[in-house]
Amino acid sequence: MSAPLAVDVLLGLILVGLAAQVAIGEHLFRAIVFYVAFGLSMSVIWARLGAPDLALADAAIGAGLTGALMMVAFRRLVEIDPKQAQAQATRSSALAVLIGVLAAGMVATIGLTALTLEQQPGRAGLQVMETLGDTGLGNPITGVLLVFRGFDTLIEMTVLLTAFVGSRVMTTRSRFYVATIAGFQLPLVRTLVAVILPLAALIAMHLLWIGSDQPGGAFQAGSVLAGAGVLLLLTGTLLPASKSRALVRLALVAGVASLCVLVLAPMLRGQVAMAYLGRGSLLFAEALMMVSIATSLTLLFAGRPSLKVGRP
Amino acid sequence: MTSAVFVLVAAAIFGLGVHGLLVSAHIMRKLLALNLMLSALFLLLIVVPATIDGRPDPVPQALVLTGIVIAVSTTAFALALMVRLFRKQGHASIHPDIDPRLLGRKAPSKANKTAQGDDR
Amino acid sequence: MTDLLALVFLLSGCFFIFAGTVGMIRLPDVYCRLHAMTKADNLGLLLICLSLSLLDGRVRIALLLLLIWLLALLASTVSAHLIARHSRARQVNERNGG
Amino acid sequence: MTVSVLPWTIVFLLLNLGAGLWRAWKGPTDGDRLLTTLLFATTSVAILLLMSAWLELPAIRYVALMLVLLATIISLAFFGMPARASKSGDQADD
Repeated sequence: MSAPLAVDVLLGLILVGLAAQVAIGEHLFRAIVFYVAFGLSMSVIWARLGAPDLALADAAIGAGLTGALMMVAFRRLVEIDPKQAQAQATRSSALAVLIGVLAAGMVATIGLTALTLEQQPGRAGLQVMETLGDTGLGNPITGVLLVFRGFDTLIEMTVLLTAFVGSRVMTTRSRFYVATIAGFQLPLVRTLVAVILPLAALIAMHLLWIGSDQPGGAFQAGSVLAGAGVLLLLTGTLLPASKSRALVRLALVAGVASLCVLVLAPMLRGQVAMAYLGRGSLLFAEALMMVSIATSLTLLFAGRPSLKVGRP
Repeated sequence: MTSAVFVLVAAAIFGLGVHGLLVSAHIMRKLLALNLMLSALFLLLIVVPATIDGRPDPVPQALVLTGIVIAVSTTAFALALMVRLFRKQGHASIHPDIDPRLLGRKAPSKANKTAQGDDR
Repeated sequence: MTDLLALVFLLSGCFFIFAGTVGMIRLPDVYCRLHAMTKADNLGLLLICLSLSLLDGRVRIALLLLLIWLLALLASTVSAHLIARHSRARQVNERNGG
Repeated sequence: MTVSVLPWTIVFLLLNLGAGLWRAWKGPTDGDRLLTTLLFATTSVAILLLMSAWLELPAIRYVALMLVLLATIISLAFFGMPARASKSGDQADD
């Protein structure tokens, strides 16, 4: 057996084992822990497949943010009702097993058939690589996100905004607001915040700056900043606040607004909408998108419309 | 070879996700299962198209990149919905006739009472 | 020569990570496991970082790997501390009858 | 010579991860399970660094950096959990 194949098979086995525990394991808490490990393995798999952009995003989101979100939601349930922790939460059903097997078989058939098909010569990926030279960008993914499929990205930023608005509508004030402060009084945790915060900001800026030429960009930088924001929330350095602030609202809509500018600006100059204006315009849009992504994910985690600085 | 292995892995994870979605009573378990299915689809999207210069196709990569961010935001929204539902009806399940023991409770009547108390 | 040294570091790094895993599986309670895993694994990571910087040879990369190792050290220190504190609080709760 | 060993060390570390899964499955306490995510974080970082040398993709180093940067999030989220609630997880095991 060759080494690359062994790596692939082992990674796959670990991933499937983790997924099995998440899906059919007994306890909810255990499922959440396995999901965190699943996120970590996912980011290793992206790296193995040669997609560092995805690995960067999944390292922050799949391993950090989603796991913490689930954990905190579970904590919230347990605090409202301690019996919740004993939830078995699964039933057994032969029909469900059958449907699961059929679904897996269907996906495997589609995937394996698609692998054997001959690749079209003029497909989108090849065209992107061909025309990328005209834009002067080095990272094809940034090119796809902001130049070739800019409208999609605009819609996706809108979805992010909508999710925040929806979650804001759903969250009520109640005394069962979960205290996210985890041991801010511990000196060790304070040191952690002091080290991680500047480094996260630095790495986010770096990823944003190199994003046009190397793996990195607005989404990855935004996820690092969101991860740092969640860390601050969990340590109580930042606290959720009920009173909405103009600055926060501005940060939330900045991404959508910047992409709208990117769409409309060429029309003022008599070009078609979304025409490419050069690297500077992309960096501008990406910086605002990064701010928007980081703010909305952090606020989604906080479950509140705004943030305030916690007492040291 | 790599692609074939990961297509099979994606298929297995998708099947497990479907199964988990069907059998779990707790909404959070359903969300975890949905997230598994999403990850399986992301994996499939990246693995199936032929690589260009040894790297995956950039178009699906861009799709998946935005998909990852969207997935976490919708999960957060769904969790907010779940906590609201839990306060309202006293158990985090969308099945009205569920066996209360599955959700870690003894009697549903008591549950409703405490839940209403919580809402105030 | 450098290559051989890198190989030695790499293999000993793997050995220490293996030792950490064995400790995590075999040791009797959560504190012992924390102790075994955080220490052995971080030593293993340091040796792997050393080996990779020798293989690469650039100072910039060596510094980046050093930063990663220091951050891993900080992360596992804080995590181990938090887990141990939580386990302790749980034990005290249990002893006091829930 | 060392470069040719890299994929096999990755295989070895992956086997370690698989063994660590046993502890997450067995428990017995929630703390033990969290410990497994810690093992996964450290070992994944080692694997990612080895992969960046093996596949010659320098960008993977930043992935490793990001993983260690945000590795504490999950422990912090766990730490606020009421200490009594964690008894639940092991009842079925014992």
